[in-house]
Amino acid sequence: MFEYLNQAEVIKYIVTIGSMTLFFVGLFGLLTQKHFIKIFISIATMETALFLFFIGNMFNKDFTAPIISEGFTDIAKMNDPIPHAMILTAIVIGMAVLALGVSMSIEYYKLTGNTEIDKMNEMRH
Amino acid sequence: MSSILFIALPLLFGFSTPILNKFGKNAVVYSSTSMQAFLLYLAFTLLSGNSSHIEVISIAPPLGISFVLNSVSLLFVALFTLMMTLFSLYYLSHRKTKPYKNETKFFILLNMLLAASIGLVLSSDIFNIYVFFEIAGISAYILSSYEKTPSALEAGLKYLITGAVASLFLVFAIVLIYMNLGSLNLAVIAQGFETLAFNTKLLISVLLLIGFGFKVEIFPLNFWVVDVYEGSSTLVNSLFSSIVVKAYLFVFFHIVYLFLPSGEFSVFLIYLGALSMLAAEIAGLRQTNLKRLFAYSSLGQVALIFTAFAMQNIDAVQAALFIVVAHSIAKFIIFLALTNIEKEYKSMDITRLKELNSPFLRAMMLIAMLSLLGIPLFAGFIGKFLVLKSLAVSGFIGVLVLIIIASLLESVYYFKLIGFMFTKGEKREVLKIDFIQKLIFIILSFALLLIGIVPFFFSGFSHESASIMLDNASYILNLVGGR
Amino acid sequence: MIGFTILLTFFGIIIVAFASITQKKLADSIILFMGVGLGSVVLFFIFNAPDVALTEAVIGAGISSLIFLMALKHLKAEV
Amino acid sequence: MSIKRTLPTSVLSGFALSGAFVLTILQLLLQNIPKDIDRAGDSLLQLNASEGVANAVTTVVVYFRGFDTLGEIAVLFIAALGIGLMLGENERCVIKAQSNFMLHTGAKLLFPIITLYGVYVMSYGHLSPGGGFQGGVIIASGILLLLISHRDFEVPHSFIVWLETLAGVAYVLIGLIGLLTLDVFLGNFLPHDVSQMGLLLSGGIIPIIYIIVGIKVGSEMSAIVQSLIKRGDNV
Repeated sequence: MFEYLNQAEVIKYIVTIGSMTLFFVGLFGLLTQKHFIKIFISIATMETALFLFFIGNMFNKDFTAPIISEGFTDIAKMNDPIPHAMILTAIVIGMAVLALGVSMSIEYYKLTGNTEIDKMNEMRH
Repeated sequence: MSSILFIALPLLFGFSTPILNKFGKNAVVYSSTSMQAFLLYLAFTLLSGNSSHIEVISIAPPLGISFVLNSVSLLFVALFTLMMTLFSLYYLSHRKTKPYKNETKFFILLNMLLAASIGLVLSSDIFNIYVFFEIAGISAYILSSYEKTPSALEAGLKYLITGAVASLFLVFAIVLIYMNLGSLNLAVIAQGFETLAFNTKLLISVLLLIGFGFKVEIFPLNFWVVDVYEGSSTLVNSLFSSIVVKAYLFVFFHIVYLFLPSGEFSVFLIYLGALSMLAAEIAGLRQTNLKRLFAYSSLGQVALIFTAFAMQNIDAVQAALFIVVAHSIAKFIIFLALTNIEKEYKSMDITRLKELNSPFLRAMMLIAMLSLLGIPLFAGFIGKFLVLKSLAVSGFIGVLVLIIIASLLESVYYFKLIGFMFTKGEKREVLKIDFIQKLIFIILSFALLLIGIVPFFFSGFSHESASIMLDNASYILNLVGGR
Repeated sequence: MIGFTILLTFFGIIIVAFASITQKKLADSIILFMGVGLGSVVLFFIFNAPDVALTEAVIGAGISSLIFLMALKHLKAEV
Repeated sequence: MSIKRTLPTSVLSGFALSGAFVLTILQLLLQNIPKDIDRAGDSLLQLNASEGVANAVTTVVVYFRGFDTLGEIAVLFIAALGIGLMLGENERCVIKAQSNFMLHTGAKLLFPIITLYGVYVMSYGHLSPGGGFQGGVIIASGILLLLISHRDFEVPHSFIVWLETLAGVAYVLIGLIGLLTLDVFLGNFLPHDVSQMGLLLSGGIIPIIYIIVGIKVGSEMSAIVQSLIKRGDNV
């Protein structure tokens, strides 16, 4: 059943369409939501979508993970390690930025009692 | 001498600050300042010699990360280290009267910002550029909300959210580049970018433009800039307009030159820059807050630099380099002067300038404003003149008219400010300025006058830098050899 | 089977993400966001990227959701 | 009796805007699905074999693209600093744990196991999936468990600061030693024999750097978690 889904082409289509839909969900949240935490969740969702898009598109189902171990020593049949390394870095950086943003919004809330992005108007004189 | 020191030393000092802190309260402040001064010395010794080399990290360029030091990146490195050293020196005298809380953390952020902006300029690997993009961004977010007042936090949050979205689009572009070209090295990408399908090229360019557009403060994406300038402390604003945005501008056009050496995209960028300049100057006319007003002026000047860089010919790039230097120095003077005014008068309303009682500060601000306006004999003139000239030569008459209109609008509010400064009115008591601060002001304004009066003295260097920045072939050859 | 698993997981992630973003209660939306992280861990594992899967598990689904939850606690502490 | 629910226009326009944007991107992406070409990663896989490290991702993260990792821990360092600065000097301990006996004992029992697992993931990063980032975060999550269950538990702030300082300095110094000995920043100056592959001490500087990264990440994460739970001890 569903054998045709296993073709490399079809997997790439699934990954592209699926991750872009996830990206759309995040973008939709970014544009419509107002609470700081919702905004950060939307940004994190978009990031996850991009990472899935990248890793999924660079994935070849006939290859193995890029780790040499017993039975898996064929270098020519390994997945590309660079995307993995890049995404590793990007995940950590994204988390750091989100944590910083969350802590800033906590402090902002303590000072002003405001949790919504639309009501940030300290500057409008 | 190795160019990696420009990045490794600030990082090392940033990381090791808690150890340095054990040697007394002032150890961090003084050691960081002297480290920056050392880097400044290093940059100027390299500037005087004719040095161009590639610094390899771990493995050789097409596969690994490398840093390219040539005369144009050296110019930016020297500018950044100069500004940062002067900033630290200024802070040394500022802290006697109004120190920040947690000075050590403040200096960690300064060092990280320096390392990141130098890294942005030197790096030749697009993912590495993304990492530095984030370091510079995060230090800027924290610096802008450093004082933890409601408006500072609002500024920081706005900066952070836009910055996070910007980096998202940058990552998207990098992902597409790696998927289609199989490399992260700028030179290899530049070689292969031509061969891509039109749609992919379009998508990558648009994503890069959105990603960097937030950071280089270009028209539809610069809604956050003015709030950030107003909310952050005046002292920190001098860094934003003289270091951070300049680093992003350089790296954006470095990438544009390599990937899209010619074509409709750069025409689009020229119009975009001119429109942003006009929009910024129109909005600037109505401002009554000094910080907001100078923020709009910064937007205008950055858009002018953007237009000049987008022209992609030697004259215009040379002009852009002149404006970069002139604008950095002039805005630095202005924001430092505003820091003094704010400390004394506790308000940033433009009418406050009427009460300013300090002939020295008035003279300094006058020099900086005249330079920003592009009056002959000041540093801003030569850049603006060259931009207009090359626009006329290339036939962009519409853009020329837009820029002239924008400049006239700019002069309206600048002359209003100058009028305020020199009206006889109720003056407050004399504003005292520290000796070190006076020295910094004098050095910077002397530099403005020097560039303004003898621009031909620098034209050889700027011509060489501009041609190196535009010379893709040798950049690629240096990085990937004969491949 | 692999294609079908990917399709199904994507479908699940998208629904959970949409629910997480449109949810009224913040606590619910944070828990659902954890679900997005979890689904992407499964996908990364399928995509032969065990390192990324491990990182996403501890950071994307773990620490960052906890940070959100703690932030929620702070934001509600003084209502 | 039907309640007519109308969506606000802002939601609709947001939906339309993001939908149009993503559809355009999708359209462009699906027209040009990237082909399988020679990518830099394939050459790196070849090179990796000569470094004596089984996990190619580790080699890429720590060595071939080592500067990214240095930048990344700088990002974490600044973020932890900023979070400490933001949540620093207000009242203490907003979150009051109501832990019962079971949670109390369970956390005590689990913490050593979690830490051990973290150390394992950290030090075997060059042989199996995992490494410094993951191991560091696992240890930090163990500390989080203790922070939640034990009200008085606290990692001494000065300890965290020393750990992160030493780790950060050590990373840059290793890079500079490489610059001095091999003339290449972050060069692998320790012996890395391929025949040693699979042993704990193989791969030259790579496992050492990954452990340093792990210490750094673990201490940053603990600092972040602690300043989010207990405000007031981070100056």
